[in-house]
Amino acid sequence: MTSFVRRYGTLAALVAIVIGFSIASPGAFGTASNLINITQQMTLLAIVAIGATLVMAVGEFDLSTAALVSFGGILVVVLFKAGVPAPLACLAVLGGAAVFGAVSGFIVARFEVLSFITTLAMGTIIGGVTFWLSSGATLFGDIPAGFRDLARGKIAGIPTLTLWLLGVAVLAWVVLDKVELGRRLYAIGGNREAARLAGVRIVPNTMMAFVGSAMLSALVGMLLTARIGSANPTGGGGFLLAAYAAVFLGMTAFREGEANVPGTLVGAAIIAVVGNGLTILGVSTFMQDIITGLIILAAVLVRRTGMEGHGR
Amino acid sequence: MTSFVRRYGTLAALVAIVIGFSIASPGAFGTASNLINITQQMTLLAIVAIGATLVMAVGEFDLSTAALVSFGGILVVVLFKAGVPAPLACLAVLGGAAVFGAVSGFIVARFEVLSFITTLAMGTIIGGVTFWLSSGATLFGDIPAGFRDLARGKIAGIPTLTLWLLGVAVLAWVVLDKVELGRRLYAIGGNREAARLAGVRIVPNTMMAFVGSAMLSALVGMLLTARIGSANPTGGGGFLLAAYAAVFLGMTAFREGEANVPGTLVGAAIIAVVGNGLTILGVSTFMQDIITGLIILAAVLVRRTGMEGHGR
Amino acid sequence: MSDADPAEGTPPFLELRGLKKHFGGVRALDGAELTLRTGSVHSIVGENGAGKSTLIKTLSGLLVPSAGEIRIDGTPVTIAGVNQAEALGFRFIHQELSLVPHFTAVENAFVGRPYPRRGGFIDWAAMRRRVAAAAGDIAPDLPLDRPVGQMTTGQKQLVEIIRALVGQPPRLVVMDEPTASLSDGEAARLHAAVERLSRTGVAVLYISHRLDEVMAICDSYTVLRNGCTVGAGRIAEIDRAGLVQLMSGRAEMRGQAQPPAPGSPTVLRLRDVPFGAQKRPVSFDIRAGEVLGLYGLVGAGRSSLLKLIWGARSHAGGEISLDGTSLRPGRITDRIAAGAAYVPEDRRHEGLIVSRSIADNLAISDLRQVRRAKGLPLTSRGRMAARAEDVRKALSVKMDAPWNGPLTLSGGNQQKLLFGRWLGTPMRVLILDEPTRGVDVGAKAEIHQLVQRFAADGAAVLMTTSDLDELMALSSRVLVMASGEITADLDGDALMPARVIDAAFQQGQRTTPKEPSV
Amino acid sequence: AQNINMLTPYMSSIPTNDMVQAFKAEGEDRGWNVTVIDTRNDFGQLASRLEDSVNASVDAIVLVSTSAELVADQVALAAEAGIPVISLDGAKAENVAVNVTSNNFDLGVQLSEALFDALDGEGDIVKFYHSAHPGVFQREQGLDETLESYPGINVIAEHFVQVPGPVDDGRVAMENILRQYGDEIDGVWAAFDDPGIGAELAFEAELPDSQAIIMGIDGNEQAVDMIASCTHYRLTLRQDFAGMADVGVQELEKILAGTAPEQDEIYVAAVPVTRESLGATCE
Ligand SMILES: Nc1ncnc2c1ncn2[C@@H]1O[C@H](COP(=O)(O)OP(=O)(O)OP(=O)(O)O)[C@@H](O)[C@H]1O
Ligand SMILES: Nc1ncnc2c1ncn2[C@@H]1O[C@H](COP(=O)(O)OP(=O)(O)OP(=O)(O)O)[C@@H](O)[C@H]1O
Ligand SMILES: [Mg+2]
Ligand SMILES: [Mg+2]
Repeated sequence: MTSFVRRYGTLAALVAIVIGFSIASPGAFGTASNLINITQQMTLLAIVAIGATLVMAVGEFDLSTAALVSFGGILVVVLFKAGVPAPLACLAVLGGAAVFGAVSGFIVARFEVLSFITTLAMGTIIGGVTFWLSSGATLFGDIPAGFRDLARGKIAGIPTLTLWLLGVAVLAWVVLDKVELGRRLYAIGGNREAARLAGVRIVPNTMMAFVGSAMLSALVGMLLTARIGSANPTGGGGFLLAAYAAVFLGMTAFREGEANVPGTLVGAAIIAVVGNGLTILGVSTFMQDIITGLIILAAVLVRRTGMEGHGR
Repeated sequence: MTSFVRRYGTLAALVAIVIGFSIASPGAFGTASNLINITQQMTLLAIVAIGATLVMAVGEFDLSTAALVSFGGILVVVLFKAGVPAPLACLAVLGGAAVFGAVSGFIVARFEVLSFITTLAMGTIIGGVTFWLSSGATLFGDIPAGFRDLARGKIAGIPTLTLWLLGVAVLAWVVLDKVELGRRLYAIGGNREAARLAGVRIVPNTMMAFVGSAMLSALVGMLLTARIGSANPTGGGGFLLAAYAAVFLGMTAFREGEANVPGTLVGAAIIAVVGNGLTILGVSTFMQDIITGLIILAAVLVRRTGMEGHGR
Repeated sequence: MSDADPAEGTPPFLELRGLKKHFGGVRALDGAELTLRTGSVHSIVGENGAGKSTLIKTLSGLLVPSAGEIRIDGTPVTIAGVNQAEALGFRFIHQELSLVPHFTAVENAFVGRPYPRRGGFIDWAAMRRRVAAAAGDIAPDLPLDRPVGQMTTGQKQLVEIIRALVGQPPRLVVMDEPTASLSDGEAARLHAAVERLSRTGVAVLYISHRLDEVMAICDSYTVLRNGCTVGAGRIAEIDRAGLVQLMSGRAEMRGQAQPPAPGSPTVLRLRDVPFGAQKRPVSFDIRAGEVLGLYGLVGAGRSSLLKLIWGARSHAGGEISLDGTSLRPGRITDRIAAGAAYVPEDRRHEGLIVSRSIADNLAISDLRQVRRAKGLPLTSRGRMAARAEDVRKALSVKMDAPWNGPLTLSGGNQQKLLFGRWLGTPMRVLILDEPTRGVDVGAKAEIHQLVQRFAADGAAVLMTTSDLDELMALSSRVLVMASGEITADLDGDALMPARVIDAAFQQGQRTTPKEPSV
Repeated sequence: AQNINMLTPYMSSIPTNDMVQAFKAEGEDRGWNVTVIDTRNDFGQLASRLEDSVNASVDAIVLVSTSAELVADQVALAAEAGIPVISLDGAKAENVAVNVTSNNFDLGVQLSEALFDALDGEGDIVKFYHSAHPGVFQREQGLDETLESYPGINVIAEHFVQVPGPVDDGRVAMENILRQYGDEIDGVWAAFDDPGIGAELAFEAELPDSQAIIMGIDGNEQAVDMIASCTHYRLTLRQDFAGMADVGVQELEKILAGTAPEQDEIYVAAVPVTRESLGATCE
């Protein structure tokens, strides 16, 4: 029993929450269409969180995430307004983000500067660049319909956004759990010095993690723009803490203390379900915050107390 | 030389920046009154950062900081409107904050839940409570003049706010460097298991750190309200990342890898000076962000490259 | 066995009766007995996993025994916590170094202890005075004001010992493998300190895998096997072989140094590689099948030199070449590609990735071996498990599932994993830093055989060890270092313990004010 | 009872909050139960919450202080589901039955002309703006247009106000700008009252005898209090939020009763608050 709680506490929490809401509001929450809709609503958060998972696999933080989301959203619109064709614009945005990520990763790995402060500084810089690009204004107009379709409508009954999430999640899962790169990243995260002495090259591998995270954040920025049809220079602000909450929930979910993709998905799902369910039940914002906070605490505590006596 | 750079790189950076601005704008920046004014502008950030320093001394994070600043600012006005006399109101606010801090600290220490996620959740809860207290509105009026004087005017030519900073800094410095509590906190932060083996009681000491941090954040909330004469339910939002930037800058300043009060002050000063100087030079907000970010990076990199070859 | 005690008649100060401690299925302690009298230096010996550390932890209040009782001066006590043990006058030097890296030796000595105060504030001067006093006995030249994070393993160990001696006078000092990372010179100082302690009536529990020192400084012993006491008595009445017999149930095997076949080619070559504070040039060759021992006092620079050869530290000028091809400074991957292997000094922090599985730890240095298909960077769990199984067979590692964490193994078996990492690729050079630290006699012998096997297969072996017996047993040639310089190159008849020690102190005297009592 | 969801990303800004509270009160008098949802400057969230409201099949949705264009698709969803959407202090948009607002562009022009005329068309001003908020951005555009017809006015310093924490940010910025320009500054143009209040606090602390005057928009209580107490703060344009809420409620009532609104946008004029209008006697 306890071992069950230990392993699947967080997952169980998610299921319990879903069941709870379904009972409370069968007509609105419990419907297939709403559950599908939730997968769509959690997509943006989940993709950012998956990026964070990559960086946390090497034992680092990336606080420039939020700034990169805003950056991606703004830059793509700026390029559109400059008449750049959509595919090119998207590539340019991803490329730009990759450069920022590479710089962060290089500084962290090569000079062993704490990633917390490095990415804090990078985030500030990226934020400045974003404001400069947009001169601080919310941008709309000139967004090609084709681009907007990246984040709206359904394909075979599944929302396009959900498909993005599936794609990114599978990709990240393969990278972390099936490919050599993943082994190296986890080795660095587990014991950087031992990994180095065993021949794992710290700098390029760490850079990979940061580049991946940066590109996913920028992707989310573009999807957000496609979703709401406009870009706000601080639009990504809300993602940072929520994304890390998802990752940490995920770390308590499956593998002890290791950021992992399935766990991150569960974490993001919990956050999304709570938001959706409480809104449908007509719970006001501040109550929603209090309840969300309590649920996160409960999830990690259940997991922990499940582990009591198992030392660590 | 390198050893000098190693030890005092960040401090040197601060001095260099001040000199640079003084040359660029002797009339406006380089004046005694402006330098005094900067100490006043940095006070709120610096006090929050000192709170963060306490928590980082035990090797943890407190992400509920921003929420606690807003909470303190709102609650005190709510109490004023309820006719509670100022001294009582202030005590009540500090008490409330202390409770939140104690809860965070207890969960982190007793159940070994990551402080990152614990305080993230607590922050969300506190934010909800704050919104509920203020029903989301900016509160104004019924603020006694005596209370407002806590943050305005001068005493013996020194701004009152600056005096607050001095007081808090000296207090925190004594706690961390001159009495046993500080040793215990640093021992826990340096090697929690070793401290436990040596008989240091983890739970109460960790709680102390979080309580201290929470009370300082709430204090800043009240000082902010006193300073601007109103309270906003998200008024503290801007402090979180800036405060940690200051702490991390400080960690590179004096003691390798240990959060420490003098360092944190230097870090906060750098951030404040850059903002003040650039605004005086009429540099746009966007540029300011970029430059601030670059300066933070430069400061930590100089420090690091100073250390090259010394292994670590 | 009461007649086995030095102070006849006096009631035993500490008695353990029928002590049991089970972790799930594992019976760490299963009826352990121990009798200890004041002023006695009592050794606990046993193989890895015999239960020594667990027994200690029950005394320190870190573990509560599942059964059995602890009697102090004849009255049963339950030791609830660390502070109670401290109050009883018990001091501990635990096996896993437990120091605060940012703290200096002085600060570490007072963690969890009442600090000397002046006017409410901590009195740093008094702290330093007390620590310096305690340090004077065993490590006069230890840098008391350097953060221990920057000290070598050996120096850290000394800090632990000093910490145990500071503060209230102890009644019992427990040392769990205190000399594991000390070279003989350092160990000698420790032994002197232990004698001084016992003369002042302090009882000492001394755990060590180095039987020579057990025979030298202890007056009585208790042997644990699989968690229970299989023998106890006076050292005077037993010999080394007897102890080994009790511990392992079999006789001790000891390696014999094999000089390389005449005319075997040079594999590793160093030429004028600048090293040490004075950047003195270091040059030497190792031939195929040769085991070259590298000896020195704590902090002599052995580990640093090995790291430099391995490419973990860079160097300007000079040349390191393997089979004639020169290796770029600071490029570990070059070494691996050229068939070099390295086993670090600090198993826990430089060797194992404790958060990953045994299989991962074995695969990480060459993931190509466990690919699903050639050319594809896809890792196959099946192949990882298979590889773990191969290693288990080849090195007779005692482990169950390859997906468990490495810390579920005992010290000796953890060490074997670090060797296993390099299996499967042709090995040209094997660099070993303290390969048998904290490893029991049984496992030690197996590791010795391993080293000789690799050498026999034509690898050039470069090994540091602080254990003279081991050095003599394995190496056909010995380089001695003192404060970053090679002070002797001994082989053949010139290779004698006396000359090795002598060379180790040659340079040492400049830095060491006081000639330690060897 | 009918379920009305009010959604806004800017609950913590005073005007938005007043409007929401007023509407909630009015609505509840009519027996509606009104749920207020704030998404803290997060438009992704706003979109999600809109979808949730549609799934919850509420009877009507009220968007506050945000242009429906920013969440056009979700508004369209509501339309498909036959859920009427109105907006307060937003902008005219497809699928929005009616938008009750005071024209932000006009506010910008009104503010600029008041300030410039008070300076007799001559002087150096400081500009506090926050383009990230579409409404506030329109006020900025109002300023830019007005500036063209007042050659004597020039903007010598400007500051992009940081949110959250606009008052203190405005104060710190103004303190620093005063360092540089001191008495050269004749006026402060605040796109919303918060930074204006910060500026006034800066003047009080740094340069109390400056002749500069401050004007802003919103009718923020604290600003009004400053105007009444003879400070540099001279004018704030109070949008009639209660009025907007009233109109909004009436319009929605009609819509729920099944009658379409006459026009798709209703302007509620803003009233200038000055020393005179407050009857304050200074000097
Ligand atoms: N916390 C624990 N959980 C599970 N098993 C444990 C734990 N601690 C020790 N053991 C097991 O108990 C047995 C005894 O361990 P112990 O560390 O006391 O041996 P030891 O004699 O000190 O070995 P060594 O000489 O390598 O230090 C080993 O099999 C070990 O794996
Ligand atoms: N990480 C480090 N930071 C600073 N100084 C170090 C570091 N590692 C080693 N040193 C210093 O370099 C010198 C050589 O250390 P090294 O560990 O190579 O010696 P050693 O002979 O291997 O000693 P030990 O037997 O303790 O490993 C010592 O004086 C030590 O203080
Ligand atoms: Mg042991
Ligand atoms: Mg060594």
